[in-house]
Amino acid sequence: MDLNFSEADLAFREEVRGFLRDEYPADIREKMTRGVRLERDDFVRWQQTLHARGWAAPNWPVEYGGTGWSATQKYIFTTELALANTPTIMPFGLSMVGPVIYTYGNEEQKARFLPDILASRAWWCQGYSEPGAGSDLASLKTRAERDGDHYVINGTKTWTTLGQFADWIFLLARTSTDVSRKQEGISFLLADMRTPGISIRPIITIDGEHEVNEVHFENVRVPVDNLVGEEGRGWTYGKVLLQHERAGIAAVARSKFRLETLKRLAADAPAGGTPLMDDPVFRRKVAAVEIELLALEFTDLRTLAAVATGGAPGPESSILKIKGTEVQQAIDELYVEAAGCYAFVFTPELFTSLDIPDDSRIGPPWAADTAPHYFNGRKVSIYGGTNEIQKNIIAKAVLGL
Amino acid sequence: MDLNFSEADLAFREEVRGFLRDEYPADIREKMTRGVRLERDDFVRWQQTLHARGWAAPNWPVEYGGTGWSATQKYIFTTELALANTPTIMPFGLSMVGPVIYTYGNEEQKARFLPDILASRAWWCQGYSEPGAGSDLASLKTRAERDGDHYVINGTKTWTTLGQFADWIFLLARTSTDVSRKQEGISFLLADMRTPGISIRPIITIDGEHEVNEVHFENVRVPVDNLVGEEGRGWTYGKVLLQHERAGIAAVARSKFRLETLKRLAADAPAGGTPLMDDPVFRRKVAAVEIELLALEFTDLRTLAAVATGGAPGPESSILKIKGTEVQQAIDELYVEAAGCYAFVFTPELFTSLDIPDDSRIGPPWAADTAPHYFNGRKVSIYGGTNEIQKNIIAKAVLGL
Amino acid sequence: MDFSLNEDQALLKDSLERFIQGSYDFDARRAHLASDRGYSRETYAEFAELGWTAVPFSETDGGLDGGPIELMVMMEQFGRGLVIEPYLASIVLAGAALRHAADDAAKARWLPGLIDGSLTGALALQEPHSRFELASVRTRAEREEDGWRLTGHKAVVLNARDADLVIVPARTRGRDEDRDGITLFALPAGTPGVTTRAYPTVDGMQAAEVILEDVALPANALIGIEDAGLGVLEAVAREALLALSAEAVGIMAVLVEKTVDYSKNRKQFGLPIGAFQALQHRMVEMFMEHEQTRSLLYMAAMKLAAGTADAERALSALKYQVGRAGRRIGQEAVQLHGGMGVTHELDVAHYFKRLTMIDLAFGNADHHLSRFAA
Amino acid sequence: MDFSLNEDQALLKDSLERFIQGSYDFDARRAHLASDRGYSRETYAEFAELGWTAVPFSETDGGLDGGPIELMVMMEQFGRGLVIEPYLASIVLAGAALRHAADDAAKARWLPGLIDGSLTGALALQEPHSRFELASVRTRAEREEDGWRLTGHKAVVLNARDADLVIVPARTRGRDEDRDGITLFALPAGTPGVTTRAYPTVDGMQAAEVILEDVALPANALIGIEDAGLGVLEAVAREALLALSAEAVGIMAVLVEKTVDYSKNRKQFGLPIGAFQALQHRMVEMFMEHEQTRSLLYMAAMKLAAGTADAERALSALKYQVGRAGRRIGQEAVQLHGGMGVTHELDVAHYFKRLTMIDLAFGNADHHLSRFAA
Repeated sequence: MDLNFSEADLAFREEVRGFLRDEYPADIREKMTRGVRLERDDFVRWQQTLHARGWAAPNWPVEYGGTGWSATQKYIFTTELALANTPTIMPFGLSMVGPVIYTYGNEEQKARFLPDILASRAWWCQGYSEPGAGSDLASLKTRAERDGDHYVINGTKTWTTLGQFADWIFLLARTSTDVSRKQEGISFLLADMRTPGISIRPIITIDGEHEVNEVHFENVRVPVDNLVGEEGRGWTYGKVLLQHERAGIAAVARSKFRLETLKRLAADAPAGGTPLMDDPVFRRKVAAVEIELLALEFTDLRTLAAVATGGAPGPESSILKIKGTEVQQAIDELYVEAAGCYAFVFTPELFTSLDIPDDSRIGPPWAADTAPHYFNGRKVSIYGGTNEIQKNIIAKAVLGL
Repeated sequence: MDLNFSEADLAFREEVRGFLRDEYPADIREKMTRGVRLERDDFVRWQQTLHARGWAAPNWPVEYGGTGWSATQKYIFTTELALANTPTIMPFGLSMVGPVIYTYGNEEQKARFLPDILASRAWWCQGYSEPGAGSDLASLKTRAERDGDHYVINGTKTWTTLGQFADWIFLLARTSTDVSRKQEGISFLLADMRTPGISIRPIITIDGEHEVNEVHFENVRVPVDNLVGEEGRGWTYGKVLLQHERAGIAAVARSKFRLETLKRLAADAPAGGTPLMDDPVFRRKVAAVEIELLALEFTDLRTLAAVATGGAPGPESSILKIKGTEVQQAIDELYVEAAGCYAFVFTPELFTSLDIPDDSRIGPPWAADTAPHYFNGRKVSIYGGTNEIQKNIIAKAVLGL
Repeated sequence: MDFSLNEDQALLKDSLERFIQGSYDFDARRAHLASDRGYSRETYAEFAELGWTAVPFSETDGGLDGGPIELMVMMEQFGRGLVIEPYLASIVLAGAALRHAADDAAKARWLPGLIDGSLTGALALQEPHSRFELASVRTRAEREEDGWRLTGHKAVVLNARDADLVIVPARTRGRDEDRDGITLFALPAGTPGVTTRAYPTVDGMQAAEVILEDVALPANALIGIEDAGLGVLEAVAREALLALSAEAVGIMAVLVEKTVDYSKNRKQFGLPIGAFQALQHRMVEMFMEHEQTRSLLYMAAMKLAAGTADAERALSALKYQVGRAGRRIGQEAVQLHGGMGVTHELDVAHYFKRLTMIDLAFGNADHHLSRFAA
Repeated sequence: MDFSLNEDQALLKDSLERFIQGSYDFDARRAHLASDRGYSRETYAEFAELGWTAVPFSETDGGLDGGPIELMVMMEQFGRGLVIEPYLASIVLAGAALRHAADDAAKARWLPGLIDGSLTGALALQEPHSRFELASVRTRAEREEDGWRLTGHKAVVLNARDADLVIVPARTRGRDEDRDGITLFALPAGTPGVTTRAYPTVDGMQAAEVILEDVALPANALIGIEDAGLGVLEAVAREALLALSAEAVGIMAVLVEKTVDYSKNRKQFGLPIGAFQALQHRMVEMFMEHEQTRSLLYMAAMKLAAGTADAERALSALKYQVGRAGRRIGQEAVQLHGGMGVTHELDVAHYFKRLTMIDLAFGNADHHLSRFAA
């Protein structure tokens, strides 16, 4: 048992840090620091910065543009990005549809789609959930009927994150109803968002933001060339995709960054005559979350070690989603608590541009987003399979109940 | 809305307090204060003291020896007994089999059994649970087969509290297997513990005490006169009996007494250079339990008020068992924590007689029983229908799920 | 020992229930919120017509002599309706400060308007640094020849933009955190030197920063006794704790009902989700937390009404429980509603937001547990 | 970054696993417990034969040079077996005090016996008032012409009755709670003036009050440096925290396994109780708590082994989690076993008891959370 990184890994970490120091765009960095909302272009520009260095897709096979890094290197990379407070990398292209295409797509599809995904030239979105279906994904109703060289798609997808930015959508649709299990007869299709018949309706989330959408398909004609893999096998591909984002699912490094930042802010936050961070009750609450996060970090590292030594992820990996989201939500709550009365302030319009000076805002600038962030953050224990579903999975798959 | 007791109720409270001051036997009181184990005779003597005043069975109808008190008076009585730290009144005769006999028994049975129960001349025990049956009482296997003027009983009962002291047992046994539901064909029988074929095996509980037993029936012949009510209707009677102990199920007054005592003891308990009760972390833990208990007290009072004004107990009454046991167990934990290193000491033999002086014990005398009491107290969320069963009941009966 | 409402209280409750159910549905609220003012002046006028704005004031002052029980009854219904009109700011806060401290002249000037709904008020309780400490007042009032001159910053003052009157505690003596030396002043709308930076709050209310720069006030702007304002603020805070807690209990009741109803109708994997035992038990926990909070609400209301010595402690117990149970009930309601629970479209999200923020008003759960334990 | 055991560690683990599974079942333990001594001297001798008592000592001292990782590996298995033999008292506590502080003469006198199992030791860490504060020492040692004279009361000293050697911290300078002025002394069995009041503990151990009245000790009874004993006690406490936590993790693992197994076999209402979703989710919580605790155990062990500056903080994180998770896992294991869970007959009750009491040893969860937060 040994806590240390190898010399090579330490050198790699320095390389990543140097890259972040030199290449992380200053304006995006400032937006992140000051809590200013990112535009579509900010995400794209950051991902293209990574791509320019060849680091856009660490998890991809080298032949398609992956980095060939070890599990430890991937871990270091993720950690350093989080500690530098870089923007989230949009998963829809790089982590979701990309792996499905290089695993199950044909050569023509790989050549057509992968380079644009890798270079963040195409923005993808996800068409999995349907209204009313919730965690029961297999009950999907969207149909894709074969008509000559096309599928004709009818149906509605929902919770489509940032669909308003998307060039392409990947979706699951039912191509056959003549099946014994509802998981069968589902196919994995790709559609250009400009195709006639696709319309998009914003869903405003609890924080007042336009983050997700409903996407309607009315007689949308998609070429059969856009079918990935075999017709009727989409459920299998879709499940693989959902599991692909294992690495980083615990969001340990991001939570560490947020917790350390909180401690710094609370040391300056007044609470009557003394700083909030000097209140022993608050300190103990922060400490309890920090310990849970430390435990999670080492649970994450144990999984990593198991994978790195060629083993399958141990049962502990099933914990990462549940505990990871619990910790994120606990940190969200601490921020709200630290903000005190200024957590009430709702002024998103003051966080839309770098040109709005901090002192035009109400209260400490970091405080204004704490409550909306907490409210919206309740989603993390709901999406990607609710934590209840995760517990069902552990009960069955790990405990054998 | 009004918090006050009426003048008459206040006078009644004074009467109860006067009785306790004058009549609560000094030696039993001292045993309770010093944590010395009570003997069978102590329980009997205390109940007979109550009986001498006519207060043995407040819940019984007046014609059988009840007090005719209002719900508020019963509440006051229970509260004052708890605050005076009197022994638990054994429920098996007075609260369990007594009500079944006066409700469903025939005149001969009433005349034969009720006076001895009322006067605590007969010690009863309970034959409900069976090995392996748990909360699923209706799955009972003990058979009672009719043979002339007798039932012949074969089977095993378990968790029979203080059965080693008992003169009589009441039990549920299957008198018919030709039934459509397993709740049918069960009868309610009474048996003299001296009947040949009854044997008793101690079950030692987690605290090392002999509190419960298994009772075996091997061809035990019980006269048919000992059948209460109709053959095959025992399940109904048994359920009534289980519900009879509503009043006081939350054990609010006892928990209040224990919590106040704890605060007093912790104010004297050293923790390094200062008393434990001055430790803000410990104080806050005590406070959190105290608030839960206050809430429970008022939930209890709301139920009482609903009954007193002629209504049925509202949905809030279902909470009493769950929250009551949670609070008891939380207080148990606080005692262990307060005892510190002396919670480790296991010397039950030093608590068997008043003649053993306190200073012959190890550590503060109150500390020695804290851990065994906590361990044993885990039972309260298990017996009388586990808290999980209680939640199932609330889900179905109250929430309609 | 009696938990029933008397006839007048029962009528009051009926009147609110009818209004909330009949005229204050989620769409109506949404429309009020989207209006310029952020609430409906017409609706608030109805509150006055129905007599609700008069309830806490004495008959002498033109009120209905209501006490803590009546306040509780009303606020629970406001919670059920998620009412955004400024009853709390105007009646429970500013009105109570005047009730407890103002002389006849000040009462005559302000109370009729507050009671008939033609005026609204606000109470500037917080400053940027004060957190939950009422005594933490840095706004200073200097005595001048013919009055006072105030300078300071009041934070997150509910209804401050719209209020005809803002009551401002300022320090007339001593140091920042001293209990002594706080004095209340009546600040009419439009007073020169006052900057009001208004904004909506995350839970649907309207608030503002109120910045005072050399604000001149006449001598009769002083409310109550010089240097002794803290006692008034504490009396107001007691009523506010009860009011907010009652509002929270109303919200909890709605969230439990809505979650149970939803779970009966929402199907997943071929079954209503209410059939899954793990979710059943969690809804039972929500139900119990709500009932336990309600019990403490009744206790605190009765103790405040009776003026018993332990009323303060009872209110801390209550507010602690409101914070703790509110957090749990709110989070569980959202979680059990799944994705819908985090959309702006569903009322549950808004109940959750308000319930969350109530914890941060007038001392959160931690603060009140420490007070109770002290 | 490596979580695997090296070859020697893996062999050590195998050796303990085999022994616990093969020779230390619940009935064997029960027999040891019922014996006069309260544990089996023969079994303890086997520990020595297998080399386990030698593990933490340096090769120079006749040991095997094991460190925190080896200690963790052993103690986890002792937890799984619920071992009552005095390894903790003799090797982890008394042995460590000698390792860290004793001079060659003292080592030569005591270590061979501790290592070959012919002697056992004890460390008198607590006093009646001291709670979790190692520095809270009131036992006094007065210097005499040719030695020392000790008076005081040591509380709940594990293995004190049976020990050939009790190491006693006493105050040679300063006031009761001072960090400075604590000195360690070696107290051989049979020293005049010592009264030992022995008793079993609720979790199956043997302990005693050790009362010293004018106990004369020779000059060479002093262990380590005069007045500087606290540093030694703190070093011992670090290892003890790791050892107890590893034992606790072993117990947690057993309780999770046993509860899951029981729930698969135990039928209620026609179904195995493990089929009920509410219970499934609770077992998942138990499982997760155990895994999270294990993660912190590995972290703390590696940091202690590496001697990093934050090892102390890591140990506090671990012990906090052990207390918190232990409480939950223990209570849930009992609850899910129903009535059987509270009987003396079932091993689960005994795992629960030991796990509960570990929280109270060397600082409970609250204590370590405060330390971590400090």
